[in-house]
Amino acid sequence: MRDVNCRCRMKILDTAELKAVIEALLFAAPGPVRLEQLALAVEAEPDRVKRQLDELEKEYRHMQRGFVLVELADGYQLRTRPEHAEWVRRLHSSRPVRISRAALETLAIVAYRQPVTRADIEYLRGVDSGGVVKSLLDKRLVRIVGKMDAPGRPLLYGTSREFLEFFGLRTLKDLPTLKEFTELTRESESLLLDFEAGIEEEPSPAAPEESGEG
Amino acid sequence: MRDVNCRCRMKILDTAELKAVIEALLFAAPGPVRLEQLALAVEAEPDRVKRQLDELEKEYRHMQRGFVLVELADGYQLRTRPEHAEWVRRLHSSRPVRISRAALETLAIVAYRQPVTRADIEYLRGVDSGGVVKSLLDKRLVRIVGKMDAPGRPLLYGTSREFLEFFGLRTLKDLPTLKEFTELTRESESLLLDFEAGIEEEPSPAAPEESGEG
Amino acid sequence: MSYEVDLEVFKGPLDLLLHLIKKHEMDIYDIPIAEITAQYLAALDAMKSLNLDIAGEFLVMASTLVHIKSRMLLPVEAEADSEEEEADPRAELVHRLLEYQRYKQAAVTLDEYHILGRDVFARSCCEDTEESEGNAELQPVGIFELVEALQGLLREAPPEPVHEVVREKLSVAERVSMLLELLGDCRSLAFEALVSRRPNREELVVTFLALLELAKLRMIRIMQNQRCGSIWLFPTETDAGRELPLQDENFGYC
Repeated sequence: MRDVNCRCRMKILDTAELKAVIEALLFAAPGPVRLEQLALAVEAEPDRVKRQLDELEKEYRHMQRGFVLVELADGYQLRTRPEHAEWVRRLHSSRPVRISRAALETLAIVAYRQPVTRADIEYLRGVDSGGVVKSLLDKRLVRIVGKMDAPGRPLLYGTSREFLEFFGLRTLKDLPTLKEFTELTRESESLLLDFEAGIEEEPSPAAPEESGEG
Repeated sequence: MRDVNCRCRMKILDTAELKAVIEALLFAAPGPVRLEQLALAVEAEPDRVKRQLDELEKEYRHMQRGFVLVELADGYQLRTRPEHAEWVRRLHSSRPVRISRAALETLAIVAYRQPVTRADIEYLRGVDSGGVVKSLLDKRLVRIVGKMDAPGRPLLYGTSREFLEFFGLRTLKDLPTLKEFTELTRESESLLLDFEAGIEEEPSPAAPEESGEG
Repeated sequence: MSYEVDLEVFKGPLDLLLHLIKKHEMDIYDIPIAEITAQYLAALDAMKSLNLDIAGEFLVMASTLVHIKSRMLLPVEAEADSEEEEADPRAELVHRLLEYQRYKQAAVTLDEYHILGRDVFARSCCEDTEESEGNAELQPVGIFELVEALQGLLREAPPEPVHEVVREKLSVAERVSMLLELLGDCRSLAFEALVSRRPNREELVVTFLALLELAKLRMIRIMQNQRCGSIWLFPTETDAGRELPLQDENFGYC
């Protein structure tokens, strides 16, 4: 961390700047913030902070702004106006989202170990993956390729044509072999080789019903 | 879904409201938003939207507000002011980002010389850099952009979109040219010529065979 | 110790060399190789006396310096008369030092940027909201990211059992209520997560009996996806008496 970040004594904020800092804190906070937390963070009396919160609240309400300040059970929070909900929703649905880490992990497991059950995925990821699998199915990146011949007959998942398109692959054979990634560390090398054992051959898209896993 | 969400025709926004809605969209978006996405969401011409973005940008900058509008590789985003960093950090739940000098050096090399192999990085830094590269990959600041067409087919690294976001850059061109850093005499410049070949042009984000990302 | 260099600070031999060159005001284009070698070796000695581990790179550089020094001592060969400059054994080292210096300074410049999460902050509420945006279009990603994700995953997998349970006497009833509590807010649970890291026989037996009780009460479903595979528990829907057919639709999603 640079020097500038280490100054431990902080100046006392004048009123206008106090308001700006409070706005910044509310803006960056992941959830509602209590008055006391704010006061502690800005080193000002709660009363003074409260006055600025009221100012901000009024300002947002009267000026035409994109958000308002609401007081909730566990503190203050900036929120978009209910009148704007429809536009916000539109943006959310039109905006291509970044694929989540969870989805990427799940896709990777499905791609390299297909056909694979949800339990396999969860074992490897260590967390419940129902939601992710479902969303990948919805996006058609993953498809059901059959059922396992085992108690409960769990579904088997594999990758879809859309998966290939999404990653710009012609066929599953174009998936880079995991070995190609082993140069980074010795340690990951052994992990990857373990993992890959058994799928050395082309990961065959779906051999449902009979496939008892590698 | 309730009825209210289904109205498909939306009113045309007057200028003041357009600005407020754009503010709301920027506020609610989980990441940078492109001009076109905003225009699509508010059903207005990009030009009109751009004008309001400029207005907002000026407003935030001149009025004492808690955040500013920045333009990044992936669009526009609201961010707190650097002057407020210390206060925000105090309240912020997650640990502040720290980046080591080794990581910065490696990032600089990747940014200016991409696509680059790990061996290149290690030659330039004079130290083993596997660990740093791995951690930068984990943080997604660096990505694998392909493999070099050479014996051993070593992986090639480049910077990611997250790299630009991390440093608040619109494009790699916004990085100062390396030359600005040294006062080189004319003779020494010729010494450096072979090193510089290829980076004098805009550091182009790698177009190797297996290009990731668009 | 005459070396009041902050040894921790040096990121490598090039860094140390640059420091020495600057400190002793040497001309980087005409490095007095004997002197720099002496300084460099003295610095390594200082490190040794502080019991610092000296990374191999530092030693390699030491031998490089010694090698250059010995070559400088050789008489200039006749064949080199046309291009004396090229024959300078220090040339490559100078290249590397200058190059390194540029990136070192570029790193300093990067450090001065307003870094997200350190100097400036964006809204932090909305990370990974992907689940809620069921049909949103996805941004394209490269295939390498897929493999990177996998690699990261493998580094941690398979997961360690998370519950360390301490108890003196085990009763099946207690186990049952404990399991119910554990299952309360998950949609599924691995059997391994129910027992401590090195379960003894008693613990295993009691846990198993508790599971059977719960299954009999139809409060959980027990599944195993392959012989010898891990055992998974799924709490059933709240009304415990109802029979739940094992339909596929039931298997996965809520």
